[in-house]
Amino acid sequence: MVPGEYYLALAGLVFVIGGIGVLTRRNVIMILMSIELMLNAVNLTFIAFAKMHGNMMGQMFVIFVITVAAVEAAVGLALIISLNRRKATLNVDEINILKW
Amino acid sequence: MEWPFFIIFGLGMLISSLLVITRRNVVHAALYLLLTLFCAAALYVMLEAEFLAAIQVLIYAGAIMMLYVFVIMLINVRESMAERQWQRQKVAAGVIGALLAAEFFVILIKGIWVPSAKTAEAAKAALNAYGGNTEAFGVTLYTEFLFPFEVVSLLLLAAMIGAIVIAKREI
Amino acid sequence: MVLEVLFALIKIVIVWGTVSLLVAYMTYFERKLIGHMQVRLGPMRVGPHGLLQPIADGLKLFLKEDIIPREADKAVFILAPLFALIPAFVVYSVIPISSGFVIANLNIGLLFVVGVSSLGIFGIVMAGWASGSKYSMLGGFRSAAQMISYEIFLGFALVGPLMLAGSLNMLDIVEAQKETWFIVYQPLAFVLFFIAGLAETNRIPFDLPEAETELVAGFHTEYSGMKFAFFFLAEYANMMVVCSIAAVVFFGGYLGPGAPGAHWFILKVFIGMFFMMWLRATLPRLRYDQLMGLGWKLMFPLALANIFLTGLLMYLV
Amino acid sequence: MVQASPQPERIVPQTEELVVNMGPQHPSTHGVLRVILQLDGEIVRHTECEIGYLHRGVEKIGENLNYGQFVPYTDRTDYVASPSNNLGYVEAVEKLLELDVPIRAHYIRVITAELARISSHLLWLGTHALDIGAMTVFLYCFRDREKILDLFEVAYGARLTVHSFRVGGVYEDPAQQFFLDCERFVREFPRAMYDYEDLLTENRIWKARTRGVATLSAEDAIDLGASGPILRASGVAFDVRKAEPYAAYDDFDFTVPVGKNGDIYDRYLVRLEEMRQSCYIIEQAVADLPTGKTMARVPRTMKPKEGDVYHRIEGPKGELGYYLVSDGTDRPFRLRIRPPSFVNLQTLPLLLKDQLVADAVAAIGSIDIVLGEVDR
Repeated sequence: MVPGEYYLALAGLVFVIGGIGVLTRRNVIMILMSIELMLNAVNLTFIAFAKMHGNMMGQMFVIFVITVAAVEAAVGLALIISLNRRKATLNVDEINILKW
Repeated sequence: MEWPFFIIFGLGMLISSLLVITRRNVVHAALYLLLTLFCAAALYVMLEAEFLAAIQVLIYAGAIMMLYVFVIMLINVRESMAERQWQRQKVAAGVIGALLAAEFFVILIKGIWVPSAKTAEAAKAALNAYGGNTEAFGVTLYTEFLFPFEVVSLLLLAAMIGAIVIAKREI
Repeated sequence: MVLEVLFALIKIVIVWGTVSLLVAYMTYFERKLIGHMQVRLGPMRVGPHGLLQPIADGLKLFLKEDIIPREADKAVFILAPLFALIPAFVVYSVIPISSGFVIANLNIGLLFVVGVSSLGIFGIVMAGWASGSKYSMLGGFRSAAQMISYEIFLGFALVGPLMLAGSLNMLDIVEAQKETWFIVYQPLAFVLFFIAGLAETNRIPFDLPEAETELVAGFHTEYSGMKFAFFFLAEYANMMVVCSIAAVVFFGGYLGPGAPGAHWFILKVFIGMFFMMWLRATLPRLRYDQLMGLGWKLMFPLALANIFLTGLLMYLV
Repeated sequence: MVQASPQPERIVPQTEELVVNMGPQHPSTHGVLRVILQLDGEIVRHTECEIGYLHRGVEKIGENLNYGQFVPYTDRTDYVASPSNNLGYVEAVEKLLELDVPIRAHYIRVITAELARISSHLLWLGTHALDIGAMTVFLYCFRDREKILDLFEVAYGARLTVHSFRVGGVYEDPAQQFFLDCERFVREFPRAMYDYEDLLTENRIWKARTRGVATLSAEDAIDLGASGPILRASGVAFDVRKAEPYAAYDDFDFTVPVGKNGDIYDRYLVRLEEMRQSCYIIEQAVADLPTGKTMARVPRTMKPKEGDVYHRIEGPKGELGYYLVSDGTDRPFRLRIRPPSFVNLQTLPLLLKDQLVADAVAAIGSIDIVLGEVDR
């Protein structure tokens, strides 16, 4: 029986890794994937809490988080595609003008 | 019995998530992210959230990651690999990360949020009345969380329309 | 404890061994069957009536030079065939072969099946991308788009019987059909499931991803030797998965009079396979846009209507 | 009024057209044809056919051989229906020599040429269906084509490149068995055709793949010089057998099937009906087979008078013409073949224009080309 705290610690570490990814990478897709990592860490926390509290609330939130992740992926990737079509780069620093 | 599995999947999740943020090739990173998601799904099973584990594999790994892989392959990976990959703020990021981790651990050690064993047991008993995890999940989602559920479905619709409008050349 | 693990391992070996042997012989069965449908004999040379043909084929593919294109992404290129094949085998860990004989009796069995089998698509996309060739990549994209779309209909078609069974557990689903098989209540769902299954496994009339007479052959253009064999086996393994799910969900799995359950189960799977092969001898191929149109414009609304009607009837009755 | 300042033109990113190369080694180009497709997404904008991979200089060879020696070479142009080529060539030479061929020879030639037409259409149907994915039709067609090849073997000793006719008639009168077998074949074959029709004609997928795809209007077909089933599928009832009857076609009763829409489906129907009509012709020819000689008296060295002649016949693929110029010697001064496949192939860019790229294979198949004939 693994105590819930261990799951929380693991989730925290993954969250930090995701955060570092967001802060250090230049590639837009890498940044989006790092955000996915963070979302997953949060999901793990929610589920661990749900287990510790013995209720369903945490799991409910996970399903909403997954939905939001899907939304984020759909819109974000659509943006990346249309960006990439106009400017052949994925570097966030170069995507710095607001209008074409 | 749970410990070896926790160590395998926990370590797997940690290592693969580290690999995700360090790969130069985006496709490799995406595949490691896939591995991370699997490990997370396994951990969900151990946390008695079988339904969510299945959803994690089905939606997260099967659909969302597929979207990522699709987009990554559509754009020229080789070109993007030739670009600079790292920001110059590695140190700052490390510091922020370390601070964040430290914060988590402080909270964790203090343990102010831990529910009393008694309330957890009582809640658990109430849940068990539904039968399995899937049943409890369904009942909760469609009673207490019905409104958020509908809102989220609208959000999905909006995102779908938005994605089509943004990515399609001519409508 | 140790005994339990050992027992599970033995089950795994039995099931996977049987499945891999059956998959290899399915290729023989198909060639023989289609051969006779097409006024020819099929394999005849290796062994009596060509019975050793799959082994000879396997040997040939095993000994063939394994070419990795220079432009290929080596690691992904090697991993892709495994990604395509393994999910099909993993699915068998939750399918009840006979009452009580199932490697893992999961509570979310059916979701597990759908989820895991959806991962096979990664193998195809990875193969298309890693080959480093435009043709492979386009082929990979097309098949991925096809399989993702039809997976949705596959899942939706299963919802109807699921509602009747009231459980995701495969054993429960079978037991719920003690009185009548779900095919009686859910004929439309079965038809949709079977069509979606054909598309999932890239069978005629949806076999665009591997049609060599089309403009772009497909994701496995650059593959040779054992890696190609893996893709080939994956197709047959996936066919068996689709037929097994059909048997479990619509035809009462191992239920049947007299003979022990496994016999009935295998018989039902074989009948399903027979129909899939029969279709290959009968139908031409759909065009890509027609295939997508059929899925989204016809099957999707029908699947939704089926769910709605099932719910309505369950509420009324 | 204030002049509106010119709007800065919005830069619409141009996605480049994708150029896809199909062939010369491709299972669906029916030989060594190379098709270069310019695609805009899924739609074909421009098509270019590159031919010549099988060029052997057949016409030039013909100018260096005497009239009789060239007949076997004609077998190798449209090699799936070699008797038709023989027929076109020997009749052209006979016209040049002003030879009178015995009527029995004409009848035998008609029987053989119609068998060749059926065999050519069967090969077309089989490979075309295979292109669209109907595998079984292919094998059924080959089952029946095999019987025709057996008939050729009985009559002429060879199966594919049969060298069936000589200048002046048919060298050897086929054994009686040949005519009996022909009779049996035309009795059985229409029944065998139900197999294909069952599998294809009313098949929804087949219709979806072929109806309204790669259409060719009657005007375009005429402008491009298309002939044979393609022309007739577009609604033009032109058949050399009716328009300029040669051999003994005057004596037989048959109809020329015509399509309506000029799409792949109509081409398929027209060819199917042609096979039936061919059977009907063979039936009549065998029934009223005249007796007598099969060879006219032909001089040992054929030296036609100076002059030229163009003779055309209705080959399985369309109008097959031979143009011969004689300078009075025993070999032609100029020999030119008008191959139907070559001319029909011209329609491909028009057939594919603005069609989906997935239909390219079906469209190429529907023309029924033989590269041996296109490249010569």
